[in-house]
Amino acid sequence: MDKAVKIALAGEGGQGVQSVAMILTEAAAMEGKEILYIPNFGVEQRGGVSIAFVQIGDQKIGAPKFKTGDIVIALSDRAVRRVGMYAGPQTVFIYDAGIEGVEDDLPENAQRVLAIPALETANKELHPRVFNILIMGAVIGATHVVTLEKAKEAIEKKLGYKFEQNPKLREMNFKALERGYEMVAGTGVA
Amino acid sequence: MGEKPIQGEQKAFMTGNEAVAWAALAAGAEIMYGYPITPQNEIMQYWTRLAPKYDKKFLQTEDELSAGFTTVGGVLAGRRAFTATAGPGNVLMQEPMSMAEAMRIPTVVVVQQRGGPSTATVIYSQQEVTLTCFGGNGEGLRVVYSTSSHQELFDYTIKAFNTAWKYRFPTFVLADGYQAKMRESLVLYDPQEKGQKMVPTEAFVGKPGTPGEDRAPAHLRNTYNIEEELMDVLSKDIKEYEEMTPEIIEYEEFNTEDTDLLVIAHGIVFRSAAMAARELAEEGLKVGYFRPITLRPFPREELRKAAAKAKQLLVVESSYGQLLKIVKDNLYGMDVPIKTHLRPGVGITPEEVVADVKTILGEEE
Amino acid sequence: MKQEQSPSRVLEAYTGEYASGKSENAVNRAVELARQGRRVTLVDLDLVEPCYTLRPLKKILGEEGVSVLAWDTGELVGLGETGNILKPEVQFCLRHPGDVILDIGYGASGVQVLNLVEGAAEEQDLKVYAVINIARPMTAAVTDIVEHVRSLKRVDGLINNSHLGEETDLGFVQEGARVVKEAAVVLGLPVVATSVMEQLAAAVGETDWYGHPVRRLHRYLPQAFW
Amino acid sequence: MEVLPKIPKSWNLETKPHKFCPGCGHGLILKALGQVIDELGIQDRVVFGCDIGCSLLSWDFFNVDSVQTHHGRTTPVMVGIKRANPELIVVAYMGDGGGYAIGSQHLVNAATRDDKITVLLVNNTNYAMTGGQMAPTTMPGQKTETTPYGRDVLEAGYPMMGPEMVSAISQDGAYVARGSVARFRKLKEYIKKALENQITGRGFSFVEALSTCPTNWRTNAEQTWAFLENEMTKQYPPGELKTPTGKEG
Repeated sequence: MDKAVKIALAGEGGQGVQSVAMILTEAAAMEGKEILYIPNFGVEQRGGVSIAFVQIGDQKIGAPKFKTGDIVIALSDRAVRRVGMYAGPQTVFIYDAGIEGVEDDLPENAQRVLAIPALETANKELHPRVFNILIMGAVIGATHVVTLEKAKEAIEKKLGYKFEQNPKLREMNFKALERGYEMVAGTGVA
Repeated sequence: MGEKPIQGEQKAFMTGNEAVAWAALAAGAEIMYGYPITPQNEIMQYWTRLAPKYDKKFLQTEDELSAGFTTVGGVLAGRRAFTATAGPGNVLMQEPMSMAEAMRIPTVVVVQQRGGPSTATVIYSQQEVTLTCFGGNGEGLRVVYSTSSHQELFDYTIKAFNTAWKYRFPTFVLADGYQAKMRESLVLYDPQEKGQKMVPTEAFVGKPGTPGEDRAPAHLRNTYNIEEELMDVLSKDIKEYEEMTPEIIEYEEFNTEDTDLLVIAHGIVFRSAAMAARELAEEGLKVGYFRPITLRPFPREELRKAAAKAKQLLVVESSYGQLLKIVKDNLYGMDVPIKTHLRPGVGITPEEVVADVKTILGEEE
Repeated sequence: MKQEQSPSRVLEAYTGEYASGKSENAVNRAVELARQGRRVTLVDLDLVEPCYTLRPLKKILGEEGVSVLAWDTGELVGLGETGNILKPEVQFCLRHPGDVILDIGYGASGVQVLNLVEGAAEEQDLKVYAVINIARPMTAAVTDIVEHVRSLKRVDGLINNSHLGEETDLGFVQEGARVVKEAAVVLGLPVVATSVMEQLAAAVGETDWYGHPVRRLHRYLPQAFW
Repeated sequence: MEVLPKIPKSWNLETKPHKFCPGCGHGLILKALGQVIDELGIQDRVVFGCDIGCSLLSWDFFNVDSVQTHHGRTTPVMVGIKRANPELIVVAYMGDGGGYAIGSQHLVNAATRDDKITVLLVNNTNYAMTGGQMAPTTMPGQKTETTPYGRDVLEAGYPMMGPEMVSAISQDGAYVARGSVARFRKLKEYIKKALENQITGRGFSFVEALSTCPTNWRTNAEQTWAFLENEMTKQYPPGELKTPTGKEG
C-alpha cells in the first residue's frame, strides 16, 4: 500500500466533522499533497452519525474507503460505537473525554486509545463554536499531515469573511487549533 | 460572457460532480437538462452556478423522462446537450435514450450509480452496468465509459461529447456515488488548448432554407412499417457500431504475461484491484489486472488475450455479477476458471481484494 | 357436397367473439363463391386490434379470384398500432358489383361497425352471420350465446364453428351443432351452416346431425399474421 | 373568391392522399395548421413534433422539419428544441392520450413553466390507433373497447377538461383555446393565435381540437357530426379560455 495517512473522523450531525475535513484537505491541497476525502452521505447526512474519510499522502490515493484507519476520531457516544470497526492494530483511536458510558465500546485492538478533553476545553476556555477547529488541531497533532501554518491559511480562506467582521474570531480559532494540536502532540502519539 | 471557462492547466481539488460540470463547460456543452436525484445533484448545482457566466443554459424538468427527452430535443436543435442521473432516474432515462439509440441522436448522459434495486441507497453501487449498457427495448447500441477517478471523470466527460457526435450513438459516462461525492485532485484544462479538437455539432432540424423548396425536409422517425424495414435500419446501425468498436474501445492492464491470477474490475473498484495487484506483485506473486474502460463496446479481444495467459480470473465488483456477465459473454468458449468477489451496493477496499487473492492462491498450493 | 342456394347477389357480413373464426369463415365463403365463377369482393372491416388480418392473404386470394379490400402490409406506419385505420374504399364496398363478403370483427359496439359502410343500413339482402365456437369461454353454453348474439343487435343467422384446432373430433363438432341449434331456437334465428375443417368434413357429409349445411374450411389465417 | 379548403403550400404532396380514415378530423386540423404556417410565413423555421397514436401518421405530412417521438413525449422533445434554439417555432402535435394521460406531467409542467411552445391536442374521445379504448376524454356513458358497457364515471373516472386545466395553471402570457373541426375557421383562428403567441414570445400556447373518429365511434357521416356537435360540445364547450395579457416578449 502507499504511505497515505488514513483518517476517519466521526461525530453527530452539526458537530462540524465535514467542515473539519474540508479545511484540513484544503490545507493539504495548498501544500501540494494528494488527497482523497469522501464524506459518508445518504440517510445519515441528516441527524445521524456523520463520518469523514480522509486520506492524505504524497502519491495518488487508491480506493476511497478503507478498512482500518491510522487515526480514528469519535466525538459522540454513537460515533464511538459507529467507527470502532475502523480501528486496527495500527490505529490511534481518539475520543472526547466528556463522552460517558462508552467504556465497553472502545476498540480493544487499537494501538492506542486516547481521551482528550476537547469539548470541555472549548466550552470553558474558548467558545463552543470552535470545538471542531480544536478537533482539527488534534488531528494535525496526531498525524502531522499538514503544518499548523498551512492549516491557519486554510482556515483564513474558509472563514476569512467572518474574521473581517470580527477579528477576535480569528484569534479564537487559531487558539483552538493550537490547543487541539497540543492535546495530542504532547502525548507522544505521532 | 463567452470567455473560456478554463485557461491553461489548473490543478484543482473538488468533488466528482464538480469535475463533471467543469468538464462539460470545457467541452463546450451548451445546455444541460436535469432532474434532481442523489448522488448527481451537484452536477446541476455547479452547472447552474457556472453556466450564466459563460452564456450556457439549463432547464430543470419535471422528471427524468423529460430530462432525457429535452436533452434529445437540445441535440436535435444542434447543441451539445447533456443530462445526468442515477438509480431510479436512470431507469426512466432509458426511454429517451432508447429513442436516441433508434434515431442516432448523440446525447451525453452522466450516471452516478447508487444502490439498487428500487430506491435502495443514495450512496454507491456498480449495479447500473446492465441498465446503462443494455437498457431500453433495443440492442444496447451505445457507448459507456466507466471512470475511476476525478481526472477520468473530467477527461471522459469531454471525450463523451466527441464520441457521441462523431459516431452518433448515445454516450454515457458511468461513475458512482463515491466518485460523485468524494474530493480529490485533478488537472482541469481546455481540450482545444491541448490540441484535442471538439467534434463539431450539427442541427437535425431547423437548418437554413425552406424545406421542400431549398432543401428536403427532415422527417425523423423511430416507427417502422414492417419487420424487414426495421431489420434494415438495425443492420446498418449494428454494422456501424461494430466498425466503430476497434476505434473507441479502451482498457488498462498490468502484469498480464504469465499470470496466476488476473483481477478484473471496472470503475472505482478498479482502484482497489489495482492497488492490491501491485502490492501482491511486489511481494512476488504473479497477480495482474485487466480493467475495461469502455463497458460498451467491450474490449473483447484484449480481454481474451490477457485471459489466455492467466491461470484463473477474479472478477471483483460492487454488484452481484453484472460485470461478470459481460466478462463471461466475452470469454465464451475459453476454459479459464473464474472466481468472484461480488458485493452488491457495497464498496470494496484494497485490503479485501488482497485477502481474497491470497486465499484463492493459498488454496491452490 | 351440396351447394347452398345463392341468390343473384350474395352480401354477407361475418361477426363473432374474439377468435371465433369469423375471418376464416368469411375467407372460405369468399373462395367458395369465387370457385363457382362468381365475382367476389372480400372486405376487411375488422378494426379491433387485429393481429390476423386479410392483408397478407391478398395475393393468394387474388389467385382464387377474390378481390380483397384491405391495406397492403407496408402501406401504413407501425403495423399493429395502426391496424385499424379504415381504408377509404371500404366505405363504399357495397357498391362493388357482384358478391360482397365482409369480415366485420368483434367489438363493444357489435355490428354497429356496419355504420361505416354506405348503404348497409338500407340493404335488405345484407345478411349478418354470427360465428360461434363453443370452445370459446364467452360462447360456451346456450345462455352465453343468446346473450352474446343479442348484444350484437343485427344478426340474421348463426354459424356453428365449434372446434378445438388440431384436436377437434367429430363429437365436439356435433356438440357444437346441438348447442348452437338450441341457441338459435331461443333467438328465433336460422343456423346457416356448420363449418368443419376440411380433414373432417367428408366424415360429416353434406349436412350435419341436425340437417344444417356443412361448409368445409381450409385454414388460410395461420398465414395471415400481419 | 377564395375556394376553401385549399391545399396548404406547406403540405408535403408526396405523402398525399394521407392515411387517416375517411371522416377523421386529423386531416382538417392539419389543414388548418398548414394554412396558418403559410399565412405566418414560418415554414422555414417550424419544427413539427408528433406523438404516438393516430397523430404519428403526420410524421411526413408537411414540408417542415418533423420529429416523431414517443407516446406522451412530444412536449419535452419540443421544449428541449425550443430551449436550445429559441429561433425555431415548435408545434407539439398529439392526441388526448398522449397529452392528458401518459404525457400529462409534461403538459402540466411546460404550461406552468410557460415554455414558449405550441401544443396542439386532438380530442376524439378515444385511443383510436390501438382500436378504440377509453381515453381521458371519453364521454360519460360512452362505449369503447375498454368500457364496453359505457364509461361509468364512478369506476372509470371523469373526462379530462384539458384547456380548463391548462388555463388554470398557465401564466398571464399564455393562450388557451378549444376549437372543433366542425368550426374550421374558428379552429384555424385559434391555431393562428397560438402560434403568434409563440412567435411574439408571450408565452405557452395550447389548443385542443375536438375531432371526429367515425371508425371507432362506428358512426356514419350523419351520426359522426351529431356526436361531435351535440354530445361533445356539451361536455367540452369550444371557445377561447385564455388570451394573453402579458407584453410581447
